[in-house]
Amino acid sequence: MGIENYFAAGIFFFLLGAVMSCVLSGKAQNYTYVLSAIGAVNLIIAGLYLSAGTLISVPSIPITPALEFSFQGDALSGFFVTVISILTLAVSIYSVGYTKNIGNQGLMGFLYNLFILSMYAVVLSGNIITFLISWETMSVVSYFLVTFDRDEKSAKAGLLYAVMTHIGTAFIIILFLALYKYTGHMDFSGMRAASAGIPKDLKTMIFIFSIIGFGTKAGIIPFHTWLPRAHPTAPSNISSLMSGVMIKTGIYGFIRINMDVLGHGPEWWGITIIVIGAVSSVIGVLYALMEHDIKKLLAYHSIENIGIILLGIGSSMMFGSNGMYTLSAIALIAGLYHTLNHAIFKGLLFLGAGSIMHATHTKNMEDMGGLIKPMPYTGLFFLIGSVSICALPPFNGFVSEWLTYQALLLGFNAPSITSKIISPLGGAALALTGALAAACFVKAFGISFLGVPRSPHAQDAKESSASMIVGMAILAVLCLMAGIFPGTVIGVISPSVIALTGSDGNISYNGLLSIGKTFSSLAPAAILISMLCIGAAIAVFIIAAGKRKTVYADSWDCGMPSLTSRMQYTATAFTKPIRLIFKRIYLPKRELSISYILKPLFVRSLRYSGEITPFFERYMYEPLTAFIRSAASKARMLQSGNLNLYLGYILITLMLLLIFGI
Amino acid sequence: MKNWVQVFSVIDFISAGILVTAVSINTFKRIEPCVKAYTLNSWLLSSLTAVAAFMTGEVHLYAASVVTFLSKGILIPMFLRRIVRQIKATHDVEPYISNALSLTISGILVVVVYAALKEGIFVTGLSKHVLQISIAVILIGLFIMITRKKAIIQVIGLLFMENGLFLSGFALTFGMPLIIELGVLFDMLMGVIILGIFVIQIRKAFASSDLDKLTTLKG
Amino acid sequence: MVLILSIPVVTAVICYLLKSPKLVGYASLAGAAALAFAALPVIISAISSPAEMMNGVLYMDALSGYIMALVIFLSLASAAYSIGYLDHEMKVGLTGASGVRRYYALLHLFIFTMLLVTAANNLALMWIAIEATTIVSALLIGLGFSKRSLAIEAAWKYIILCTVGITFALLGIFITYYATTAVMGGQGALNWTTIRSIAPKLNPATMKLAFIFILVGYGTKAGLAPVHNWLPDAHSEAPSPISALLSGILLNTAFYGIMRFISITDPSTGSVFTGNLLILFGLISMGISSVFILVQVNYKRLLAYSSIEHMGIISLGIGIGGPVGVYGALLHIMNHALSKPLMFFVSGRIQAHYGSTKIENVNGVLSSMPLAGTLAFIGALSLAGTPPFNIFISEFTVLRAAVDNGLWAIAGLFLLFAAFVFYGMLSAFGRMLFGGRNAARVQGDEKSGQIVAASGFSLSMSSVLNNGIMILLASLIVVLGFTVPGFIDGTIRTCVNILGVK
Amino acid sequence: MEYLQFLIIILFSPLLNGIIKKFKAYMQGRIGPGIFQPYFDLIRLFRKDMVVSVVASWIFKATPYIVMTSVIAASLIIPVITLKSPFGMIGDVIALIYILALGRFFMALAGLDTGTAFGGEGSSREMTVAVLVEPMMMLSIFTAAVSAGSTNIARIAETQNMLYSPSHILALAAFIVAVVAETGRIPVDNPDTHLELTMIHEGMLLEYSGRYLALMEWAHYIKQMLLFTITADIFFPAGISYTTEIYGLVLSTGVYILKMLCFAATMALIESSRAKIRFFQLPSLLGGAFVLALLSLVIHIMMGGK
Repeated sequence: MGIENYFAAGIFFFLLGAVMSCVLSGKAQNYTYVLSAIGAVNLIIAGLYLSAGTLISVPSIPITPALEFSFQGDALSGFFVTVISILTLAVSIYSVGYTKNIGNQGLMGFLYNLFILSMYAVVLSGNIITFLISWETMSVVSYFLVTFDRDEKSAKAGLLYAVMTHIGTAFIIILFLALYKYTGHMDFSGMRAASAGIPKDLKTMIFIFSIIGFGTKAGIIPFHTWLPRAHPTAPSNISSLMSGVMIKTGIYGFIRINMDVLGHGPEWWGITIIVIGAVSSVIGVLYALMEHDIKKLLAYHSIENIGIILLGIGSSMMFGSNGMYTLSAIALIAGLYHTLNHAIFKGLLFLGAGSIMHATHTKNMEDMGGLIKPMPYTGLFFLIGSVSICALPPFNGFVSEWLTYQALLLGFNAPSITSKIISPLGGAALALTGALAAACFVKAFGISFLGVPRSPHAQDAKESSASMIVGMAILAVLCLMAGIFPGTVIGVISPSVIALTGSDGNISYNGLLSIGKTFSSLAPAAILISMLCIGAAIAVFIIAAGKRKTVYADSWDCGMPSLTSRMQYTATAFTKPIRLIFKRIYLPKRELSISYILKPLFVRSLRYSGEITPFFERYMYEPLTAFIRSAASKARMLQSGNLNLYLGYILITLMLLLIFGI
Repeated sequence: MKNWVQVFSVIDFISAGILVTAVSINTFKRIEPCVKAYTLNSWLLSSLTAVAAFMTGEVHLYAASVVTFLSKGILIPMFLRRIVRQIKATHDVEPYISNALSLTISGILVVVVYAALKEGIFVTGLSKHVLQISIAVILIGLFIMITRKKAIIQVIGLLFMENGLFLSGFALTFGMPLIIELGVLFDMLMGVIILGIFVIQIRKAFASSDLDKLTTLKG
Repeated sequence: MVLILSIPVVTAVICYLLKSPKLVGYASLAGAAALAFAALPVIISAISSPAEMMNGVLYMDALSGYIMALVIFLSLASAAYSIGYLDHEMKVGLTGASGVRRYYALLHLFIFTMLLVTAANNLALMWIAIEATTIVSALLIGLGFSKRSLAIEAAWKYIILCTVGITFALLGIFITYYATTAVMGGQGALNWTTIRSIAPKLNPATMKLAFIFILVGYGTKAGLAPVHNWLPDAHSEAPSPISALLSGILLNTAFYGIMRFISITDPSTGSVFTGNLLILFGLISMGISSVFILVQVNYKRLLAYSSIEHMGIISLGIGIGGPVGVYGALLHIMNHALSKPLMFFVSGRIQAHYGSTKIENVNGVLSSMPLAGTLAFIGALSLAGTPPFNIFISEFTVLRAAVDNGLWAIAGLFLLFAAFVFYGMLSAFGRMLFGGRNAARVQGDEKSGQIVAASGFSLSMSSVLNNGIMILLASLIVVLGFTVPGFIDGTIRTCVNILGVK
Repeated sequence: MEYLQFLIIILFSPLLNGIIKKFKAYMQGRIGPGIFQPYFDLIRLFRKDMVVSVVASWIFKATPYIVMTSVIAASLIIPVITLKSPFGMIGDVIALIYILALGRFFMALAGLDTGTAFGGEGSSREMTVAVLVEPMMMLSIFTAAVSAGSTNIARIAETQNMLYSPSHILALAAFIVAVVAETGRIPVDNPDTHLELTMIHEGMLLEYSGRYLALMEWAHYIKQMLLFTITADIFFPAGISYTTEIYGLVLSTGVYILKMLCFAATMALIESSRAKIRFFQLPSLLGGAFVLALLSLVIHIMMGGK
């Protein structure tokens, strides 16, 4: 069975799923997601083939003779197909159980499959028009999924999302047309062949536009504002797909244009990307820390991880433009590896958040607590996800961040002082990000799963259904696998890396991941094994020390009886030190409202309310939109409703044309 | 046997008269004189056509002049008077700007036209002035429409524009083929009648025929 | 040909004479259908081989065939839609039997005039026809079922502005005629075919003057800013099926006149002159309309402004010129003529249900009327130029033409305005379509019951037609978003040649 | 022999802590407890029964094992007396820091697990300190790593034998601050306090008792010695043997003991000469250290070092 057949089969199953979910009804409707899962399996195989370097191209279908659909896949597309499919598999299984309790399941299933297909179409599209159509289809469908609840809030969020991504698309259109004009080709391969003819300034313009266009979709600072609004409002299986893979299509497009089509640009491109990546990761995680809405928190972490990915890609570009292809390859491997990892653990975390909301009917962490007892599996998987995203060994996040560190550390090989200095700073930013992320997930897991339940909802939470657990389990296992078998993953990545940088970064992986350039090496498997042995040893040691009695009692309550759940540390309290330390960034506000019985002597109640200033919204977007709106309202004067005025317009137009026209 | 020079001057005189009647609208404070001015204007127009017909001996021009006379000289004025009577409007024109100012502006318009239509572009067999005058009349008609509040005056302004239009057509081409003339005339007639109906409707709906009441639709 | 032209007139008479309002509706539908059947072969033959009729007064080629086909299709659509629409209007007592009869009679006269525009070869005849469309449609708007006074105001502004504008167009035609006399001596020519043959010999200066008058004149009718002011009022106050015809095709017939003129002006003046003027008008139209869409509070006006925007895009495409640009513009004419009527039909339904055209009075359409809501979303997205819907294709083509000619600034502005429009559209319709279910607000409760009944899916013939036509339009929008069928493509290419684009 | 060098750390870390205490006592003019006191404490704790909060989940019970595991795994990686550590290949300095971070992560979770305010406070502060410390630790390590061109500890140790450039001195200064913070010593944290306002590390351990507490304490000793050792490896590798023949090992053992004693003395000196600073003063101290690390790196690159 050849690769095309796998593709055909996969796509067929998704289409079937889309149709069936509209046709069927009742319980059977949920099981249509099994079809999507099967499709995902097929496409995983196809993607692996593809990433192994077998090229495919589908005969193109004309739209108008000038424009035509054409799909073709290379190793890079293959890698992204694999990533999408892996997450899709898990999410589809999860959705079987999850979609039971959401309204309008038929529409859900339809859009769900359509959404996935559009993502495949994006990474597989062979020319600009196909890319644009798939890209916007993806945006539109996801817009409908974001606004799935149809309430005011989601409508607002969806609007913001749709508009920002549309503006991004406008930039993409321009840069595509520019490429087309100067290369005379509409298909990427043709562009690549003719890209030498593009003038230098135009290349720069294309680079900048691609940052804006694809960056908006990927959610880099400062084009991120849609992301923490849109992702949380979507149903959780969707937000997991959006955060896990949809924003990666932005990364895909960026790599496709700047590393594949344009080849190597000047050095400052790479440096710019490193800086953007560093800023995005730090700012993203800082805002995540202040969120107590669990899905918003995860959304901000997506911004952070995109930043980390960009650190890798940026240094890869930087090396590439200096002709250091080995190093460039290492950095790119780091970036792509983290792309995969983020897809896995962020998907897992969003699914976990979905289960939590399913069980507690709230997104606010301050109302959770103690969930690990009623829902142990969800707790375990969420914990695994948290450990992975904090890049703690032996899970997958660690390996990719380790590689990123290596790449950044190797920056000192670059000729120019700037990149020599910028790259280690990127490393420092990465370290800061890691520490903050750890703090954030201690909060996220600790506050929502540990301690005493903070609300009746949390009190009587139930473990979620089997399929949901299975869906999460798959990803949790993958977190570990991708963490301890980096060789396999790099095996999948390296063909596309070789295609893009012309080198495999001479990373050897015989159980031991060792980078030839530096003599650094890492053996995650060995770390895991040694940890297991040590753990066993300790256990033995404890047992050998003999049996001791364990008494269960209340927590230490300083002598005053009955700890209530309100006495625990809240999420707000937990993050207060950081809020104060980084107040220059958060610009926190707090106001005290006092209601008196008899002013000013007898106070009835004191209310403290604090908030942090959303910098980019407050100082970038709000003024801009306000200006546009006011200008537009002024312009409405033109249509004052007075007929004489309109006649005047005709006369004036005519006069001007007669005077200047001839 | 015809005295060309005399004929030429005749045409110039008539067209001058047309211009004057058009400009004179600016000065009237009430509606009836405007209607009268329009009637006069139409008569002059048709007589001009007749003279040209007599000169060139084109039959269809005679026809055109007759048709013009009947429709613009008789029918429409009558119709207008009926409307004016029906709507029982306060018979003031209520311009936005003072008559003096509007007079000067329409004067300026005439000058602009003369300046814009340089010699040489159009060489008509008859006269150097007719075209300029005709376009001037069109613009003055538009200007009237712009500056007056009463709906009925706008109709009159429109009619002046049409007269100017016919004059220009005549000046440029000795008039169109007759069938076209008739078609256009018919269209105009219909238009005016419909407009008249609407004037009455406005009167009914807004209890006034002032246009500044008609500003609900905006933005 | 004469047959084709006579059918609508006859239908009009029949409609006026018939007594029962129900019958009238189906009679008009039958008339429209007959028209379609009669016209189809003529159009097809015209596309392949141009033909003059009635000793050169009428002329049919691919371009006129193209527009005429759109006219007929939309007439059929709105005739079908009108039945259900008028049923409802009568139910809620906004009109009576006589009103219905007058409506249908005028509708078919309107169709007749538009057909005449597309079929006319004689420029003056075309002018007469266009003026006639103004008069008839003004009466249709004046019927104004919803609110009498507003309807009258709109109609008044419409007729005054368009007549004034079109007066200048006639002047332009005179000047052209004069120019031809200068070439041919003695009798000038008014037939497009003749003028076309001698076009290169015409005096450029004269033709420039003529074109400016034509542009301002027909431009007013085609709703090009800054002489567009009648359009929002008329479109928002007319009955929905009429608004659909107005914005779907009437504007295009006016623009058709301009295109005919371009093809005789370019050879003498060179295409730069006309091109720049059209680009100028196009950009101004897009700019103004996008700004107005951004802050619009009335969804029918919103749609009207979007018509201005799309006319701007069309004239931009023609102005940029070159095969790609003109192709894009012509394709855009069709796409717009499919999306906009759909939106007006849907908005008619929404208005019927909520009894208001204010955006803030409408919400939760998706829950209260799922079909209409979904279609509205498709239409809105396609009007906003979003893939995978038809308008994106043509807009992209125009954009591509702009970039091909290195007009970066224009492409930039285009995208900027497009973004504004997208925001305006989506925010407006998002607000209307999402949100909780709530019954008609403005209408009294005792009335709202039957309103819902009227606009809900009672499986009456009328509502089936009503929904069917909207679904048809929507599916066309989606299909054309993915591919342009060969015959349409061929037609458009022939039109491009007719417009004399090398 | 070289397989077992990590045992040195595990076994002698309590002793080192005892020694530090002893030094402190001397400096404060006390006699103080014997240097083997920590061992006695641990043994006592191992003998005791345990009290576990009813609120606590399995996280609370697993954490001591995980923390202990992490520190031991970390001590596997680093060379103590010889660079020829066979385990040196399985991870580098970055891995080492992240393995320690794993332990900290779970310790913080355990702090929250019992639902007391102290635990939450402790873990919140611990994570905050970590946020401030980790970047600067990384930067100062980078300085060494850049000059070595590798992050493998043994490699770093080989390539530089003495402190030879100002950038190294700055990096060292920063690193020592980091070590102080990581080991929870004055002026960052006070290891001997149980006054809730001041405690960070102790806050998280508050609910632990018996052998769990023993494990945690021991893990803490190990971590401390680990950090000293890595400082030695990175900044004063002189004297550590490159091979495994016995003579070299003996020598390097001697040198190692000396180094540890110096560190102990320094720590004692710092602890008894300085007062614990307010928690919200920490940013200025640690931020200052960060600037040092940054400077060191920049200088190093400006010097065009390797």
